[in-house]
Amino acid sequence: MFIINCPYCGEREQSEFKAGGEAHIVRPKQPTELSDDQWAEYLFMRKNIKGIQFERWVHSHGCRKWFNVVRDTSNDVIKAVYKMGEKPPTKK
Amino acid sequence: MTKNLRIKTSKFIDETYKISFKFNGKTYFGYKGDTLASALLANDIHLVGRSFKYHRPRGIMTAGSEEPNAIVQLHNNTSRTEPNVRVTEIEIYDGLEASSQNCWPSVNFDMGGINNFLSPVLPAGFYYKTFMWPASFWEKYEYFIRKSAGLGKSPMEPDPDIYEHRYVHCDLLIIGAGISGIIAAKTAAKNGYKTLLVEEKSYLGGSTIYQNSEHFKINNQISSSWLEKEINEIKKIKNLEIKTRTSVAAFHGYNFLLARENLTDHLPLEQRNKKTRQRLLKIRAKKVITATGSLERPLIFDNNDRPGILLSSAIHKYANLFGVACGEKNILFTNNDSAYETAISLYQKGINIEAIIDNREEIDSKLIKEIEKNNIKIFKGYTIVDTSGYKRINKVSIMQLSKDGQKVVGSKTTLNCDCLGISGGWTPAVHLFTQSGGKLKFRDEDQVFIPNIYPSDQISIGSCNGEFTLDEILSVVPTTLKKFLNIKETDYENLEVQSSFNKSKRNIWLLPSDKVIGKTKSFVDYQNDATAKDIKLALREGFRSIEHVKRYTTTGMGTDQGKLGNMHALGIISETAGSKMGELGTTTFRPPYTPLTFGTIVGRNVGEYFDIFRKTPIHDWHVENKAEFENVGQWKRPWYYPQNGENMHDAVQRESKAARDSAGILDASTLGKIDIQGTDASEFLNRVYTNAWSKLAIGKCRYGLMLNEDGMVYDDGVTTRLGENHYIMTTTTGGAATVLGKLEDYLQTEWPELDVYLTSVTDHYATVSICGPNSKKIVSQIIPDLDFSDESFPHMSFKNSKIGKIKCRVMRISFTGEHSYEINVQANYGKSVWERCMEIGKEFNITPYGTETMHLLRAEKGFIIVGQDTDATMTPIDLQMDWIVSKKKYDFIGKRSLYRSDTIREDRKQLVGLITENPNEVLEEGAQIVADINKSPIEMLGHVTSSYYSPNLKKSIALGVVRGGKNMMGQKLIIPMKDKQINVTVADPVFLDKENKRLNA
Amino acid sequence: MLNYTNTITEEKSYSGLQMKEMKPIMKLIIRGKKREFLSSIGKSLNLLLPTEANTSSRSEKLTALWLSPDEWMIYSNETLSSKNNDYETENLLNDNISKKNLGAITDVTDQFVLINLKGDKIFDLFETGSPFNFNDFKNKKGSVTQTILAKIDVIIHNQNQNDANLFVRRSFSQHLFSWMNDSASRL
Amino acid sequence: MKNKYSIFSLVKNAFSYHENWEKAWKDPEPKKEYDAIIVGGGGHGLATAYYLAKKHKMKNIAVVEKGWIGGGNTGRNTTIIRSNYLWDASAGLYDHALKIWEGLSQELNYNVMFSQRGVINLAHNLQDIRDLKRRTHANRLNGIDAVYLNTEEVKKFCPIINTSPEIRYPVLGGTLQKRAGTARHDAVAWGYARGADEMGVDIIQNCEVKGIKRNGDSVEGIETTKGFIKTNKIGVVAAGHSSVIANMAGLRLPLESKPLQALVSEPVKPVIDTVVMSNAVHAYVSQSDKGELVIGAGTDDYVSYSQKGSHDIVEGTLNAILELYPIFSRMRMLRQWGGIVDICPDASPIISKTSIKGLYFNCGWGTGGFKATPGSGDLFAHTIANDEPHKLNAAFNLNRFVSGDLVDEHGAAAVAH
Repeated sequence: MFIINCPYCGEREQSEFKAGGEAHIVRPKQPTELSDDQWAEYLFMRKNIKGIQFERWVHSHGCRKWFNVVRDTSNDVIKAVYKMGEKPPTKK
Repeated sequence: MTKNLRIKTSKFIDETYKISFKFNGKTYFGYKGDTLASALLANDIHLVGRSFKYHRPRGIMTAGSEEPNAIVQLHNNTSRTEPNVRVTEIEIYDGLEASSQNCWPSVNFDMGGINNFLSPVLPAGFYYKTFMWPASFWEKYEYFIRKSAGLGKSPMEPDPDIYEHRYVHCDLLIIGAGISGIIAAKTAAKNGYKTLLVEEKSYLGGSTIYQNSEHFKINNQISSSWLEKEINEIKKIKNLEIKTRTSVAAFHGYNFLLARENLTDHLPLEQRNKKTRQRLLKIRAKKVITATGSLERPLIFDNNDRPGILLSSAIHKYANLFGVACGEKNILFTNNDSAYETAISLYQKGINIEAIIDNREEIDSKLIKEIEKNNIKIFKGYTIVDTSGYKRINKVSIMQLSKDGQKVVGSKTTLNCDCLGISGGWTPAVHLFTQSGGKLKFRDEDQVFIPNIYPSDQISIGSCNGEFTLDEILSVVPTTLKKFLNIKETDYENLEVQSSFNKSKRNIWLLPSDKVIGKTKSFVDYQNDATAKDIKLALREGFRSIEHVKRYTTTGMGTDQGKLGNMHALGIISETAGSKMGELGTTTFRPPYTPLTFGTIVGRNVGEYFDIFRKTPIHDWHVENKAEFENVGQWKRPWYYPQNGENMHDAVQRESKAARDSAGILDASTLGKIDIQGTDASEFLNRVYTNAWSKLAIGKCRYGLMLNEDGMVYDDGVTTRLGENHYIMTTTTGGAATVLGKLEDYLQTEWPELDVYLTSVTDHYATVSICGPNSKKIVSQIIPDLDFSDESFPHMSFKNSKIGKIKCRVMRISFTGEHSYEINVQANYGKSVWERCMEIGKEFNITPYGTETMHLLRAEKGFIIVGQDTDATMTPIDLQMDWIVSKKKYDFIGKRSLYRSDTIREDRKQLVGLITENPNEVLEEGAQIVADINKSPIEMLGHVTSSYYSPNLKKSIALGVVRGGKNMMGQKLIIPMKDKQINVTVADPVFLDKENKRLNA
Repeated sequence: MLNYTNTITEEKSYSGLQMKEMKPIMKLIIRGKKREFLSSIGKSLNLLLPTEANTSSRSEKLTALWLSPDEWMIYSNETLSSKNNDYETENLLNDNISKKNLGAITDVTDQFVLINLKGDKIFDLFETGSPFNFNDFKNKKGSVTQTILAKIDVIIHNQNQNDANLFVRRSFSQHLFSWMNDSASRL
Repeated sequence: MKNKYSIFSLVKNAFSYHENWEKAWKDPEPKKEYDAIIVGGGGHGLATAYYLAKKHKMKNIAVVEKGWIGGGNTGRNTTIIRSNYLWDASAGLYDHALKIWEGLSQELNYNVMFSQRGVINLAHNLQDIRDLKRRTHANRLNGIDAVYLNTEEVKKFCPIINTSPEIRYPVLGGTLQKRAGTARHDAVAWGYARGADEMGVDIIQNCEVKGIKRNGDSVEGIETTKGFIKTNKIGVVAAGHSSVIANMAGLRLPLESKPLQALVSEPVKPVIDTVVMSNAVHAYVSQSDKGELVIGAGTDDYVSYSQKGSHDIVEGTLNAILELYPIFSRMRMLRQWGGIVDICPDASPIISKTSIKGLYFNCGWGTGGFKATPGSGDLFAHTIANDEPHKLNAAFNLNRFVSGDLVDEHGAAAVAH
């Protein structure tokens, strides 16, 4: 069970959050322009990284805000959190 | 008549408090402070159980949670029975009843014992090699294998006890209240750390607290008395919480730990009622100090498993702490000094020691000198090669070890005994450390694994960190603490410590024997009967990895999780395979450290608290009026209202008819309601629904369909425009939470530029839905000052109004196809509104109806229910709802997916109506649909999603999805049931009132 | 005239703990991001919305709880009449906020049930079912948290020493109250 | 010829104190080149190699495993085997596997202890009933032996289930597949390894793949911790680590790897003689031959390769277990562990060629891969040998995520199994 530092509410138990998968997958502005392959890429294909992953979480049982987390998926250590729209921190 | 081996009193035993208990039906006595083990030993009982595979007689081997052999069933055949309880852990209480397990008819004469003679053909993994012929027979073989396996018996009655959880947040958690833990607790708490100290035993002080020897002194006091003073001091410290009978089961990442606090297991049964039996502590600690001590190692030699063979440290503890002698003719067998501590304390208590067998040649520590001074015979450089005595050890055979320790030489000597203490040195209890993700390193000089890399803010101290001797602990631990707690000094600087312990040790994992190994039974895992030769066999058969050997031989898979034998297994593997211990790695220690009761993990989340029970504001009325309820998510919804003994079918027929003929009333409060405000509200709806919203006039309602990004139908409901920038959206009952979550997600992550706010108001409103030709008459009496004329209040529109002084919203929308209204009023007035409707509706035979009737009525109209008529594979086009998919809109959630090569196919499954040849034949929901029954393999075109007998149409109706169904109108299809075939015709899904006349009736 | 029905009828009392529903209490969720929004609220109610996370502010009539950077709950300090549910505060804010497109005002009076707890065992009770760390919270008057209690979402307002308000959605409230009583009976 | 396993060989070897048993498989160093390399020494990978050698006469092949064989999900799963799936494609795939299971011990001369004690799926609400009936009707027409049971029949088949109508989510019915059951997970890996080894397959342990060498859009070999190995056919069966291997080849897969946990109780005498699964109440349980209750939990919702999951999941599972079996309240959890499962958006697997010539993937089994082991190996071997799918795995291609023709088995996967 992680402790996640919600950028708005501070450190809380993992139980208060839900994970939202890989971050920075921007919904295409003009989906109709995309080929089936390109759309599938957006819809289903994932890096599914073993190591440092940028991902989305939501404080669903708290402030209900979405934000980003940098986590090492090989040992679940959280390196950083940052708000939606903010630049991801450069890897340390 | 059994002997009494209770020796001179121990201050931990209250001899004024006699306790009687039963073991295998016979009554015995012990004292307050005894464990079941110490009480049995005091009565000279060693034989307690039978082993798992060979059913060999087994006795008490240890004095703690590492016990592999002496496990019993408590209170057999009662609701409080419990299998596999370690006699070394359970404190005795009046009325305790324990019985041996895994033996029949009795522990003294066990038929299963025959396995011991069959053992030559039952080597490790034998079952992989046989029981294969004839093929069909495995189930029969398996029946017997299962019967002979399995140790104790599962309870067969519900548990009368209560369990609870408690979340604990502390600065520092200290695991283990031995001397190191006590020192740490005092130091940390005095320096302002909010500290929790947990100890699995009922007393504090670990093994030092009964160390009464002159050989171990601190500041010139015997170590136990010194420690006692320390303990009395820490009990006074404010920000230190001490919990005994509390064992840490799991050490997870982020310093999250689970501990079981045992509250009633030591009390007489009659004192337990209504009390919490065990409490699961869910601990979040900023820092953790592990001081879990170490476990003494056994020695591995032929027949090292007989009753009467104990760890030397256990004999020491039984004598000093419980005042019990384990035997009258004791022999000790050791490879290090600690057996001599035992010897000295036995000697001081006048317990006879026949001899000490030490596999070391040159030894001359103070302890040994004292033993020799008291002319107790020591066989130096010797080993035990065999033992005898079936149900209790009576002899050991010893021989001299060769210089390299690989063989035995010379002649065999036999010594008589009734108790053998063995000591193979000590293994740090690093289980919790490794659970937390810590990495170990191997220390060659004394062949132990010790903590190396810490994954979180934690430290290990004392013997679990490889600091075994008193002087080591008192010099190293304070320094470690200062660094870890970053403080200047402790109360333990320059103490004067006297410790006569010499660390020399001759470690031989598998002691040599004069027999070929194939003839020996040198047990490594006592409970599972895994022997050294089994391990060697596994290696011979190519099982190299420690995990393979463990799984093939079942070493370390017992209820003790190999606390005693795992190190020897590793040692034997590395010796045999010629690999280095350090490189071999350890087997992973998995949680829990000691078995954890299911009830404790679950806590109060049982019975009525298993899951949340959501009620509508009108719930009590439904109960008073005998509604049958349906679970919809966590909600309880009225399913139907049986009257004077009606069954469901009759009730639903009556309700449906009434709703269409006159008036029906439904509690729709469970539908999700989301308040949507902001200048971009309309644009937002355009993006989340398939249809267009900008042009919806204020005061109007519209049905909307929501898709997943993959184009499949996700949710639906009616949304009303309350103002220029204000809407209220309704969702399905089950979808409420997920829809709001999904919308927030898009709003916050994809479209942050939109000025839109979403607020759930599901619970704020009670929703009373009244339908039928007389609905208008009823609502207009409830809200007299509102104009209900079709002109001013047409279908799909809404009005704000008041009932008395109470604000309410009235929507004219219909899920039944009838003329109907929805009154939304603040929840606390909902029941009252409902009762008014019933009151006024009396003259129109207003009939409350439940979800079943609602489903029937909407099916007559061909309205879908998301989740029943759809699964995750239906697009709006498949549902023949093309009309709701805006062609003009550039984009909406899921739009792109509708135009993929397989989603535009014409032959997808599509929603259709189904009419049975026989109008009274009601199809089974879920039944499959085919065109050609003889085709093979048979081709299933789809299935029946909804099916009812319609009292209004006087025939059976059904909805279903059929491949290419759109273009099959009028076509005949077959529903192949188990016992018959049903002929159906594909029809328009709208069965009733295609022109929607009734909406304005 | 419509009757008003309570959600939680009984008041419960244990050694060191009393629990009862407070009703009717006006409750509003107010949402907004713009600076004018905050100032306009301040003027309209002469109550400054708390902008620091997990805190609250209070005027003579009203209390405001921080719920998120753009979301607050405002509730009336006193119970109101159940005879009418037309709240001047709501109307005032509708005029000054909603109509001016500064933010959103939503009446949630019956969306939430307010359970008031008094006594020195309040946090012992919470600790049996909430993962939230109350160590600092309990010593900080006015602190607010949204968390989980017995698997149910709750808002807890530490309004005074040994005096806390708990908000829970109406449909969950009876289940939660039953759980709280079960747990309290063994404290 | 390896010595054949039987009661007679056991007795024979007893006289020589079992000193003369041969290695079940050798531990060779890798050759320079193979005709095909299977990446991943779990049940699926070993089975693939076995059938490549046996049915497709490819002898010069190797299985490379970064740890020890069967040490991944094969050795961590709860061993439920059934084929009562909803869609034709799935039913075809899993029943093909089930048919092989029925003769596997004899085929491998290794007792995998396939125990056809039946699997029950419970219904707790009206939609469950519709879904389960829909499934049983489809199963019947697909020739799969699944039947629908009412509450009394459920109780009769498994008396310890609490079928009281008073509980929060009463048991309203269920389905039963009698041919379904469990098997001994380790034995499956070991049996296939022994069989493959005997036909000349190199099983190379402690050999981690570090890279995939490509020449244009076809493969040339793999970089490993034991050096470069040349080959032009690579079959990847790396379960949770599939994406890691795919990334080496510059591919992206529709997978997320998530923690899945399981636990066992202390061993007790036989108390439950079948396998019971419940979607709505999220629990499934069986009892091992050793006597342990084997209980599977659900997956966490985040990607992780740590082989650890969150305690909430375990707690939630045991909540459900005690709801359905109150008598287990005083039983104790002996061991708990986690695996990494690779999950597809439609909860169905991928057994497919890729855009890179000579690179094949068998992945996406999520929580239910063990039951398919023999079928999966057989079909993947076919796909690799013929460079085209068998008709039974044609539907499980990668292209379905582009075209939208998904095989949605969420109904079947709602609870981990």
